[in-house]
Amino acid sequence: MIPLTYYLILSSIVFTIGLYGIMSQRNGVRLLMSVELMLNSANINLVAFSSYNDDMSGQVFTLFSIALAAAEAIIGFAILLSIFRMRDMINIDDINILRW
Amino acid sequence: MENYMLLAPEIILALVGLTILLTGLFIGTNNKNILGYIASAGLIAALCLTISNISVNETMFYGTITIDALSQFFKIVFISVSLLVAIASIKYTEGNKSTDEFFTLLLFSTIGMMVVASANDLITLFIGFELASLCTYALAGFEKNNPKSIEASMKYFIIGSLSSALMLFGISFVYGMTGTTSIPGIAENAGALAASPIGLIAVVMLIAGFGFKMALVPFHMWAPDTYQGAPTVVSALLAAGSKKMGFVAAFRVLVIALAVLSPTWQTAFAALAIITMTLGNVVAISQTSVKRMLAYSSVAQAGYIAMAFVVMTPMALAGGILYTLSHAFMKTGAFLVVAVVGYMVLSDNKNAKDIDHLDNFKGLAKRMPITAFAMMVFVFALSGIPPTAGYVSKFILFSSTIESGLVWLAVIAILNSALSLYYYARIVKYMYFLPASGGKVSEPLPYAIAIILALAGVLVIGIWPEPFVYWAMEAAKVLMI
Amino acid sequence: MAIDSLAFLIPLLPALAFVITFFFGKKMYSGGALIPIGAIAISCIISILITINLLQNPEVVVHQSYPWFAIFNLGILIDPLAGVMLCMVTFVSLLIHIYAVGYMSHDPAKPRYFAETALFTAAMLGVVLSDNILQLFICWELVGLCSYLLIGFWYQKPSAAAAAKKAFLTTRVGDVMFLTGIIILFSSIFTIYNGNLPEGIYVLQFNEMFKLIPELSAMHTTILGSEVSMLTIITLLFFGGAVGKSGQFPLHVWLPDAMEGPTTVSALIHAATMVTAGVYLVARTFPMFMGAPDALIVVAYVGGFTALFASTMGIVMNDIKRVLAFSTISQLGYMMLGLGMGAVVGMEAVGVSMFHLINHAFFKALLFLCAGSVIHSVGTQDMRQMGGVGKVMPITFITMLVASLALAGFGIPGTQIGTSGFFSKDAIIETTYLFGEHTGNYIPYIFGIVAALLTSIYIFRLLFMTFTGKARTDYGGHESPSSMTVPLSILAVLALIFGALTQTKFYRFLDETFINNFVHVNIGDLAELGNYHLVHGHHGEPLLILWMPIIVGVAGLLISFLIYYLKVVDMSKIVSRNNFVFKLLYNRYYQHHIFIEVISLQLTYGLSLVGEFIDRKIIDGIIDGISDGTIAIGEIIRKIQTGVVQSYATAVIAGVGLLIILLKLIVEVQ
Amino acid sequence: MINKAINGAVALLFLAVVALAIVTTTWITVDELPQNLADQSNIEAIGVQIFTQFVIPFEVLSLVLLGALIGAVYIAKSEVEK
Repeated sequence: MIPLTYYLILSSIVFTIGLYGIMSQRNGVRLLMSVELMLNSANINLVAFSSYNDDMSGQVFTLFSIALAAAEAIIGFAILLSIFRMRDMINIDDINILRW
Repeated sequence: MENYMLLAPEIILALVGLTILLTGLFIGTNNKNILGYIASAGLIAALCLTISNISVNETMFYGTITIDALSQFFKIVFISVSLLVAIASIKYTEGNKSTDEFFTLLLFSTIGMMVVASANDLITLFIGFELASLCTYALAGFEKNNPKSIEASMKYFIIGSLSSALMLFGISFVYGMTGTTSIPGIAENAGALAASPIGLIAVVMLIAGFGFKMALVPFHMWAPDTYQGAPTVVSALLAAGSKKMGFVAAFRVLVIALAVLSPTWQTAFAALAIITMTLGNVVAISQTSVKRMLAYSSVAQAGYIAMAFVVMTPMALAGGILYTLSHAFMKTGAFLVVAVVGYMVLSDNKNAKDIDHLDNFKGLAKRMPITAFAMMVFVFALSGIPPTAGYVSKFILFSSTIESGLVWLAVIAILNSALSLYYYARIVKYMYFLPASGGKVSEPLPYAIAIILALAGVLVIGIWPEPFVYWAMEAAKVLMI
Repeated sequence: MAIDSLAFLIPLLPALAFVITFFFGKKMYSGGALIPIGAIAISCIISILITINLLQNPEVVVHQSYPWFAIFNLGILIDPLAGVMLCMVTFVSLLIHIYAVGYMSHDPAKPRYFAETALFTAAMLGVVLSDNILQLFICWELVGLCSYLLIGFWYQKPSAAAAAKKAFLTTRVGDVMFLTGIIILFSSIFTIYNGNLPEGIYVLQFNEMFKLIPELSAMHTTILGSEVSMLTIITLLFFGGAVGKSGQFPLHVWLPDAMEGPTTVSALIHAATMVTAGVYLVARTFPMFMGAPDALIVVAYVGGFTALFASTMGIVMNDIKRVLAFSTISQLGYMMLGLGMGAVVGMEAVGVSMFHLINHAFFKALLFLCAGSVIHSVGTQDMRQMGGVGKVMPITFITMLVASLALAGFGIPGTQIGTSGFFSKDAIIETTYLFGEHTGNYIPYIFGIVAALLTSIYIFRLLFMTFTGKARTDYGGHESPSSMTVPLSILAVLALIFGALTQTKFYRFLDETFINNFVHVNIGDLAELGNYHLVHGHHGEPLLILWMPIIVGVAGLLISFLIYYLKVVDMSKIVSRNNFVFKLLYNRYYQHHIFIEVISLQLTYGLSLVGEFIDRKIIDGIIDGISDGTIAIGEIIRKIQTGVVQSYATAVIAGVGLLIILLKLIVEVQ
Repeated sequence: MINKAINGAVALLFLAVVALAIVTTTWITVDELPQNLADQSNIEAIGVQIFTQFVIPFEVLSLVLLGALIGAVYIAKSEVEK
């Protein structure tokens, strides 16, 4: 049987990739993908805990959180679309009218 | 059989939201004013129902929802803020063909906050959090042809998703160590979590998630930009309403569920509270945009409220809880005043830029006396001058901090309050002592009503605080079990 | 006791007058001036009746208290100390309000002026009436706020706006100290009761506080390696608040600038309200000072030094109001010095100091109102452009002369003949001599006596430069209207005779303050706690000491007369006629002038310049530096907010990381 | 480039901290995982849970989706009719 720790390390690596992406990527779509990675790494955790604890609520939570991730993604893409329409690009770090 | 009446406020708001959406399809843009009235009526009904159930204590739906003094208190905070915003928005959305979307999103985000307030399960809590967040992301970008608004929305969205991912990651560890998502269940099994290193990681990630909403430094970075860029009525909702969602979630999850880890999160909140209030006040001084100044002041106020987590005596918790109510009225009122001023500037000059600049407040006392007076009361309340709500809550919070022996914390907070008076008094100076740049303007009625209601809230709590203090004490008792 | 039940009206009426005048003043006669005048007149009558009542039965103090919410209390306390203050504040404020009807008659913003002065008076009455320290602090802050509004009354002038800001910020330094003192007091009381505070202690009523003095005095803490009594820290922090409010060194910088407001405001701030609040605070909490080792000595030194320091600067000022401003600082220094002498005379110090406070209120209000009358008529504040004003404004001149004599303290020792300032100031100087005799430390006495000499010089310099000689510019003045001269005359009569009439009664009355049914303390026991050795039945100072103040007063008069009266007369003649003999005469006087200046005054002059330098550059610099520094830091920190969302995300993630590390370290340690 | 290096360092630090915590924690697990997965489907159990215990989150989720839909459509919709 695969130890639980393996799943957790996997999920934390995925999460870290997401973190790195959100810190370093300029492209809006890539940022959204990074966010999805982070949410899904939490899902890995939840499912792993759920089966190793023999408790179903973690899997229910995962289903919910997948739906939430989808909802988050559509809002994100809508905002990106709006930015694209306004400025013809989606480089997030060029958008800094509001500062200081 | 569950008592569905206890969920009636949420159900009514959902139904009203759907009604608005459907009605909006069939009526012309010119008649869409009525949607604002429907939304306000729905919020008033929800407020009445919530108040009528104020002393209920019940857990429902397999323990996923709880109705108690704490949840009712915060629900009233959320509904009041939404109501004030909705009333003011009747004017703001006038002539906009997307009025229906605006009010639906407003009501849905209110439902999200209310669900968080009564969540007794991390799943419920997280979904409520997301409901409120997603709707406010869209609301922040409501002026979609205004680059500032879209930018505000984008920043809010990215930092928001990052924080909810962090929070979900933290929740997953809490679930893993305790084997349950129910808050009372976690409280029972949290011993193992407290004993292991992962407990600390989970707590910090949860704090990051809640701190994003509360706008605690360093999770606050989105807040000034978003409050400044978003439509002002939405900023009011974010600063006064959705910010409190972070607090109620932290009360539920940290104080009730993870009480055994209190040394960890108390230390964390001590550090965050000090940094937050100091940075908020210091940076607010050098702002020239009133919205941005209020945003930083809002950051600073979050720092004061966070002191309740450090002190953790019943009196301090009551002070913190009362502060959320006071702050809701003060901040909504202040932002609505900025909204009125923006409206005034735009009606002077269609193409005006920087409508939230401090210069627009020059001589406001002559141009809009009621608004200027209300603003003066709001900023004095924010800085804690009696007899206002801000004074009462600050007094209870600070004095209980001193009582519990944390004099240094109270001294820092008081010095910060003194510092904050500098920039608040500057607004008053601009309004009352500088010459006006235009003639008298009559306030639009919806804005005036909302501002006067907020003013009444601030003064009533300030002058007759006993019932509110008692009520906040009741709410604090829920936390002290 | 019917009149006692009206006590709550004393602060309430002016407060109501504020509301009415503020909102409806525009439509009323003279900007609604009659409403505050009426309200303050009624308050004044009530205060006087209550005080008379108190005079007859000193053991029955008025004490009413209304709980407001859980741990706060609205209370009214009128004991002899509060009673005399009430009468003084309402009375002087009333006269100033009446005077302002004439003085402000041309100002379009009259309603705002009268509303703000009414609120100012109400706040000051609130300070005086409080029966607990929290309420006192709130009113104290309100006084500060009103002073900000009033000093910046002509906010169109940048200098007025700057002065208002400076006053606000500087007194706030003191306020923070005061508040810190309250907090430390509260937490100490909390420690004494070990967390279980009995009902009523929460509200910090004075009697409850005073009961705890022995316990507080026994608590110690270590600062910089030396053991300090908790009570000393608390009282010194309170005194810090008083230093800010009462313009003591080094927080006096706001007071001279406060002259930017209308002259009536200056009179109100300097004579009746605001600045005396600090002295009142020390007097009110005097038993705590008695129980605190070294606290009174600090008070005495700060007061004495301020008295001397400010009077040296009074000599070099050319602005008539600035001379008076430094005079106020100096006189407040005397009051603090008098309070500090509690170290040898105990309770009597309060009587001595408060007596000077009351007399000072009369003659300083008079001086300001006379100056206002002159400015109103002449149209300038620069004394170099005046001269000979006495001929066109005889009433003002006579009243000013009376006030100057009172300030310089003229009178005949050993008799009942003398101006009010004579009785009160000499009493302070005598106690300082007693202090010197008793402890061998004559420094306070030297402070006092030198300051008395300088006081006499600067006030007669002002008198000679302004009222005598020939007009130096064409100002074409006229006597002021009767609404201005009547208050002047009333104040002049009081400044002349009040001291002689009330001297002994006043001391006896005030001595009752801390030994009646509300506040009961035994000063002797407290003095032992505070390690002070009191002297009883002190009499028989050498005759020279008795006469010393009057001798220096006359000396000052003569010096001023020689320099500023004779010189001016001669100079104008010489310059116009070019007569050799007169020139020679003039030169002799000139030499004489040089002689005196070089030998006796150049030194003082130099000192004053140094003082002014310290004042303007260093102290102002530090205070401005703090505010500028905060703003600069804000400017730097706001740049962290780059506007790039990825950097925000980095901040969030770094925050999480740092928080984890921080908590790991702290939790490990615990 | 420097930025990316800093970001990478922050991310690696984060990973190290979390991984260390995960490795040093003693996780509570059931002794034996169900071995024969084909034998038991948990779909039914999840369905039952969703409609009993988690019915409120489920209902709220419907509002989330609707809200996200409205918001997304509103923001993404272009307004160039006039």
